Amino acid sequence: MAAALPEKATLLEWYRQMVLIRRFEERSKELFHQKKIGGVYLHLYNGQEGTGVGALAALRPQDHVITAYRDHGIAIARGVDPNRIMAEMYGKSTGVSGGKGGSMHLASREHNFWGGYAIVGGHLPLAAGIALKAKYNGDDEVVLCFIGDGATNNGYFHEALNLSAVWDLPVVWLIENNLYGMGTALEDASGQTKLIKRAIAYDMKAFDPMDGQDVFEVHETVKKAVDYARKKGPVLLESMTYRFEGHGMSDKMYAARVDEMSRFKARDPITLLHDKLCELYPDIGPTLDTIDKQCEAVVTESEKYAENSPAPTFEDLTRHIYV
Amino acid sequence: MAAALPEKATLLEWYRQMVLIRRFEERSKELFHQKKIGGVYLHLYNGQEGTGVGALAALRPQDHVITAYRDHGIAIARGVDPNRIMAEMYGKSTGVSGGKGGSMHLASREHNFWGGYAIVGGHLPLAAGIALKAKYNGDDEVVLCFIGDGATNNGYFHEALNLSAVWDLPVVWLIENNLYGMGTALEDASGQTKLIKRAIAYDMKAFDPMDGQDVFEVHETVKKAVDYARKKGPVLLESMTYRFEGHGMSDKMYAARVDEMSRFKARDPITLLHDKLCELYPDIGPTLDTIDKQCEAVVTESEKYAENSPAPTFEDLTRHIYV
Amino acid sequence: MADKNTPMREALRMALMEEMERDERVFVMGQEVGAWDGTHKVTRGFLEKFGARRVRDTPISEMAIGGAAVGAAMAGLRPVAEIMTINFAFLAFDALINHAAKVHYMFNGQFKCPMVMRVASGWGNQATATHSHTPEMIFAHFPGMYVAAPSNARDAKGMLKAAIRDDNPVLFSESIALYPKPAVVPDDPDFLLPIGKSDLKREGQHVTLVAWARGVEWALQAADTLAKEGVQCEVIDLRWLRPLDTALVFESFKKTNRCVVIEEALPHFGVGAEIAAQIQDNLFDYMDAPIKRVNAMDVPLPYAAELEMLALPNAQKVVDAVREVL
Amino acid sequence: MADKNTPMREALRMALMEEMERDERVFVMGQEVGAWDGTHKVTRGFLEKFGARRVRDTPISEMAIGGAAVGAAMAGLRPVAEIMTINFAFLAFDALINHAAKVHYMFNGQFKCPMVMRVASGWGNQATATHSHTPEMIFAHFPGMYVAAPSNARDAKGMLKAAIRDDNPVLFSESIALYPKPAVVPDDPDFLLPIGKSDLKREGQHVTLVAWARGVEWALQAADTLAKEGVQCEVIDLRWLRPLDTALVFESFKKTNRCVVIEEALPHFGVGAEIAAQIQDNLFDYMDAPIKRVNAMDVPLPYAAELEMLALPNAQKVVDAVREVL
Ligand SMILES: Cc1ncc(C[n+]2csc(CCOP(=O)(O)OP(=O)(O)O)c2C)c(N)n1
Ligand SMILES: Cc1ncc(C[n+]2csc(CCOP(=O)(O)OP(=O)(O)O)c2C)c(N)n1
Ligand SMILES: [Mg+2]
Ligand SMILES: [Mg+2]
Repeated sequence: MAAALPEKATLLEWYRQMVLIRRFEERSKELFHQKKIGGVYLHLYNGQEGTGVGALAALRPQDHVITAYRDHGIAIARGVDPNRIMAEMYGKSTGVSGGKGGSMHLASREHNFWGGYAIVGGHLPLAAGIALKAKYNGDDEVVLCFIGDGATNNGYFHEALNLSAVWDLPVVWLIENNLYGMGTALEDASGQTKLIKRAIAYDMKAFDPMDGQDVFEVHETVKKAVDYARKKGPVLLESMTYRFEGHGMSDKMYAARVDEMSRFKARDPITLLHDKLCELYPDIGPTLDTIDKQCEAVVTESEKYAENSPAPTFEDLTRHIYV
Repeated sequence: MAAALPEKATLLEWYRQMVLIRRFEERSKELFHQKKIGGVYLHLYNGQEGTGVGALAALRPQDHVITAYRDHGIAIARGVDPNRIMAEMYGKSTGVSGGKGGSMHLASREHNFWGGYAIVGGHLPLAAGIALKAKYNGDDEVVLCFIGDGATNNGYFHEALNLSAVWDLPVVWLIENNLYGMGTALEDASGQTKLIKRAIAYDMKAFDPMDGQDVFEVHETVKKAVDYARKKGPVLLESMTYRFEGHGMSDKMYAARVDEMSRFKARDPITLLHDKLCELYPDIGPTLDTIDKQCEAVVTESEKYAENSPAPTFEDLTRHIYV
Repeated sequence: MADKNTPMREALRMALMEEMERDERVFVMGQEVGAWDGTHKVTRGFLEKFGARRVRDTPISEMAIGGAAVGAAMAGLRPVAEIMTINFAFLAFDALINHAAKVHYMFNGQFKCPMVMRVASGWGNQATATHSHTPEMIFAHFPGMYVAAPSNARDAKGMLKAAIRDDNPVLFSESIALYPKPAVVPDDPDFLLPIGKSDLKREGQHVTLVAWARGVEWALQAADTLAKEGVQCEVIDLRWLRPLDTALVFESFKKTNRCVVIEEALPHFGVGAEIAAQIQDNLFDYMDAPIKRVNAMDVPLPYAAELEMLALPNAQKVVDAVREVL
Repeated sequence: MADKNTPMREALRMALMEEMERDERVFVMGQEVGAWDGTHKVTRGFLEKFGARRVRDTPISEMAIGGAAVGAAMAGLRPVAEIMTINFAFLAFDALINHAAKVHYMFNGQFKCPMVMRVASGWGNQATATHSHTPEMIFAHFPGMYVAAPSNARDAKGMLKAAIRDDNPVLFSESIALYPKPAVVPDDPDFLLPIGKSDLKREGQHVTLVAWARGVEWALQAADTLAKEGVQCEVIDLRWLRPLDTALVFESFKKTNRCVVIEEALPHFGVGAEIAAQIQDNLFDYMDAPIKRVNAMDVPLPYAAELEMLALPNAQKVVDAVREVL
C-alpha cells in the first residue's frame, strides 16, 4: 500500500484487538465445549481478525457498524467490553443484550454497534435504513455493513444494495469472503465468484478485493471507501479471508480442508502484523508479549465476570417486548 | 441483422400474431371500461408485440414459456385460443383457467405456457424449476422467462438467476425493459440502468440489448439465446421496448409522457413490420389488410364466445384446491 | 375547518399529513407513494408538498422496504412504509417478524423500532387468489408488533396517528373496500385513538357481534336487519388484533351470553377462533350457545365475480349465524 | 431386516431414501443437504449414494428454493426441498403460499405441485428469538397446501412417505427436539400413514389431550403423572394441521367432556384456539368445562436457558391445565 503507516500506538492497538479477539474466540470455544456457553450456535471469528480490526479502525465513533451472527470480533474491535460480551454468551443479565440475544445477537447502542443478526442477509436493509437516517438528517455518518460471501446470494443482498444505490446512501458494504457459507464453497453457491463484480449490478462504486489477512490493506481500503461513502454514496468492498475454525460448532467438514487451511494459516493476520511490527520496531518483542498476556488476562477476567453475573429473571422474560 | 430473413409465410404469421394481439388488447380495454371484463387489473401488451412474437417464434413446441401478469400477448403468440383467453377475462368456465385465474393468470399446459403470475418476480424461480426438470431428465427443452424491468430489483430475480447459473439451467431470461414499473422510471428503481449488465453478477452469458420494436432482431437474438441455453446454460437478454398504454387501467401518469410516447409510437412494432413487408413484397398490401380484418373478426368472435359462455358454478369454487 | 364527512382514504391522508407536519422525522416510503400519489391515493399530493426527501418511492423490493424501515426506525426516524397490498407483505414477512418485532427485545431494549407498515388489505374486486388476502392474524400471531385494522374513516385517522406516534412497530392494515367510505372525521390534529382498545359500535342485549375492519360493516348491517325482528345486537369493533383487547367483548358477553365473530379472512386459526377460545375459557358459565364464526370460505379466491361473491362473508351470513345462536 | 428402534432423524432418512429408490423423479434440494449430510443429518450419505443430480445443494436463497421446487413439481419432478429451519421459511413464504398452494387452483387444475418442503422446527436449545419458531399454523391457515407435524419416528416415516407420494404440496415440519428420539419404525417400504388423519395415542375417559409434534410427548408424560392419581387422559395426536382432522377429537370429547390442547407455539390464533372454537361450536352440550390451552408464553424467545425454560410448555404445565378442567 502506498499510504504512510499509522503510528506505533495505533499499530499496537490493532495488534491488541486482534490478539484479544483470537484469545476470546479460543476461550469461547472451550467454554462452549464445557457447556458454560449454551445453545447450539457459536460462530468464531478466528482468522478474520485482520478484516474486522482493519475495517473498524477506519471509522469514527459517530459512524455505524452492523454485522451478521459472526459478531464477537466486530464487537471487540468496536470497543465493547469483553466482560459484557462474555456475559451475553453465558446468558447473564449483565450481557450486552441482557442475556436475551446470545452469541449471535450482540449489540451496543452506545458504540453505534447495531448488532449481530442471524437471518442471513437480514441486516442488510437495516444498514440501508440506518444510512438513510444519516442522509435524511444531513448527519456526517457512514454505515459499515459486513456481509458473508454466502449471504450475497440472498434476495436481501440484491434489494438492499440496489436501494442504497438508488438512494445514494452512505454505506460501505464489506463482503468478508471466507470462501464458504457453512459447508458450501463459493463456486457452488455463486454464479459469479468474483463477488466484487456484483457492484456492477447496481452501478456501484467498488474497490479491488483486499487481502483480508493484511490489516494494513484492509484499513487503507476501508478508509478510502468510508470517505467515498460519506461524500458520494455506497461502495462495495470484498475482503479475501478465511476462517480457521468451522462455520460453527457443528461443522464437521472444515477440518478436512487441510491444504487450504494451512495455506491460510501461513498467512495468519496476527502473525503478519506481529512480524511487521518486529520488522518496524526491532525491540518490540517484549511489548507484544505483554499485550499477549494482557489479552489472556482480559479474557480470563471476562470469564469470571460472566460466571459471577446473575442470570436474568422472570421479569426480564416479558420486558422489552414492547416499549 | 446478418441472418437471412424468414420466409414470407412466417413473416405473415408474425404479422398476424402482432395485429391479433393489438386488436385483442384494444378490445379488452373497451370491454374493461364496459365492465364486461371485471376486476381491477388489466395489463395490456400494446407496443411490446415485437418482443413477445419475435421471442416465441424462436421456440419449439416442447420448449416452455412463463411470464408475469402482462400475459395476453404471450398467450396469443404461443397459440392459445383467443376465445378461451377472452372467456378467462370474462371469468367464464370456458376460460383457459376456468374463470378462476383472470387476466393475470392465463395458462395453457398443452402449449407449455406455464402461465402469467402476478407477484412481481414470483415466477422466476418457477422458471428455474421447470428448467431443472428438463436438465434432470435430459430433455432437450428450454424455458423462456419474461421479466419486467421493475422486477429485476426484486429478490426473486437475484436468487433465481443465480440459481440458474450455479446449476447451468437451460433458461433464457428475457427482460422486457419498457422503462417503467408502474409509474416508476427505470433510473429511479435500478442502480444499474443497463439491465443487461446484471448478468455479470452471475457470470451469466448475455447478448447485447435488442431493439424490442424490431421483431426480426428479437427473433434472431432469442434464437441464438435459446441455442445457447440448450447447449450451455442460462442467458440474459434485454429487449428495449415500451408500452403504449398505462401500466394497468388505473395508471394516470403515462398519458403525460407525450414526447417519449410519440418517439416510441413512431416505432410501433406493427408498423415497422408492415412497412418491411411492403418493402419486401410490394403487392402485399391487400394480404395485410385481409389479415387485419381477420384479426378483428377473431377478436369479435372471442368476445361473443366469452359472452355466451357459462359462468363457473359453486362446484368450481371448491374444486382444484387439492388434487 | 370543521369535522366533516370524509372517505377513509382522505382520513388516512389527513392523519399522515398532520403527522408529517408535526414531526420532521416522519416520512413515507414505498412503491408509487410519490408521483403516482400512492396506489390507493393516500399520499396524494405528498411529493409536491413534502418533496422527495420525505416522500420516497422505492423499487419493487419488499424485503428492503421492510428492512430499511426497521433500520431507519432504530436509528431515530419514524418511517411510515407502505407495501402496496398485504399480499406483497409476504415478501417482507421476515423483515417484519424476525426484525421489526424483535430488535427491541433481543437487544434488551437498546433499540426501539417506531415504524408503521401500511398495507392495503382484503378481497373483493376480482383481484384473484394471489391478490386477495386478509391474513392480519399471521402477523398478529407474533409478539413485538402491533396490528391495526380500522373499520371506518374516523377510527382510521385516530389509529394511524396513534400508530405513528407510538414507539413500537405497527402493521397498519387498511381494507381496500373501505377506502371510499365516508365518516365524520375530527380535524383536531391531536385526535388519537388508544392503541389496543376495542370499541363499542352499537349497543344491544341479545347477542354480541365481534368484528373489525370490513367485518364491522357486515355486523352493523346484520344488526339493522335483526333489529327489525326485535333482536338487539351489540357490535364490538376490535380495532386492533394486537394487542387483542377482549375486555369489552367479555363485558358484553356477560350480558348477551351469545356471540358471533365476523371475519373477512379464512377460517383456520383465525381471530374468530381466538375469540371463541377465550370466551369459552373465561366465561364458560355465561355461555348460552356456542360462539359462531362467519368467515370467508376456505378457498383461494377465484377470479369470477360469481364465485368470489359466494366465497366472501356478507351481512346475510351474519344474520344466519345469529339466528343459529338465538 | 426387521422393524427396529430408530431415532426420528433416521426414520426420516429411511423414508427419503426409500422414496428416492422407488421413484426416480424424487430428489432433494436445499442448503447443505449434500456434503454436509444435511444440517440435521437427515440426508446423511445421500450425496454419495445418489449423486449430485439428485442431491442438490443450493445457495442461501430461500425464495428460490421454494419457487424452484414449485416449478420442478409443476413440470413433473417430485422435489423434496429442505429449508434448514422453519425460521428461514419466512423468506419462502410467498413462494409457498402464493405459488405452491395456488397454482393448482388458480390455473384450474392444469398443473399439480407434488412437492414436499421439509423444515426443522421448534424451540429450545437457546437458539434465540430469530431461530425459535413453531409457526406451522401460519402455513396451515391457507388452503392448497398440507401441513404435517409428526410426533415420533414411526409416524414421521409413514407421513413423510405419504407426503412424497401425494400430488399436493406439503409443508413437512420436523421438531428438532424429536430428531434423536427413537421409536420402532417399520422397514416395510410401503408403510404409509394417511394424509390428514389424526391418531389415538393413549386411551382414557376423563380428559382429552390434543397435541401434535413435540406436544405429544408432554401430553403423554402428563398422562402418566395423572394416571397415578387415577385420572385417565386420552391423548390424540393430530399429526396434520392441514387437513385438520378433528373427528377423533370430537369422538373422544363426547366421552370425556373435557379437553386440553398442548401447543409448542405462541398462543394467539393457534391450533389450540381452532380446536377450542370447533369443540364449543360442535359439541356445546358435551362441555363440562372450558377447553384449556397450554402454549409457549407470548414472548420472543430469549437466549438465557433459564428464561427459555420458563417460556416453554412442559408436562407439568399440562398437568396443571388438566387439573383446572377436572
Ligand atoms: C435466511 C437464512 N438461511 C439460512 C441460514 C443458516 N445459515 C446460517 S449461517 C449460514 C452460512 C452463511 O455463510 P456466509 O454468509 O458466507 O457467512 P460466514 O458464516 O462465512 O461468515 C447459513 C446457511 C440462516 N441463518 N438464514
Ligand atoms: C411483489 C410485488 N410487489 C408489487 C406488486 C405491484 N405491481 C404490480 S406490477 C408492478 C410493476 C412491475 O413493473 P415491471 O416489472 O417493469 O413490469 P411491466 O408492468 O412494465 O410489464 C408492481 C409494482 C406486485 N404485483 N408484486
Ligand atoms: Mg462465508
Ligand atoms: Mg416495466
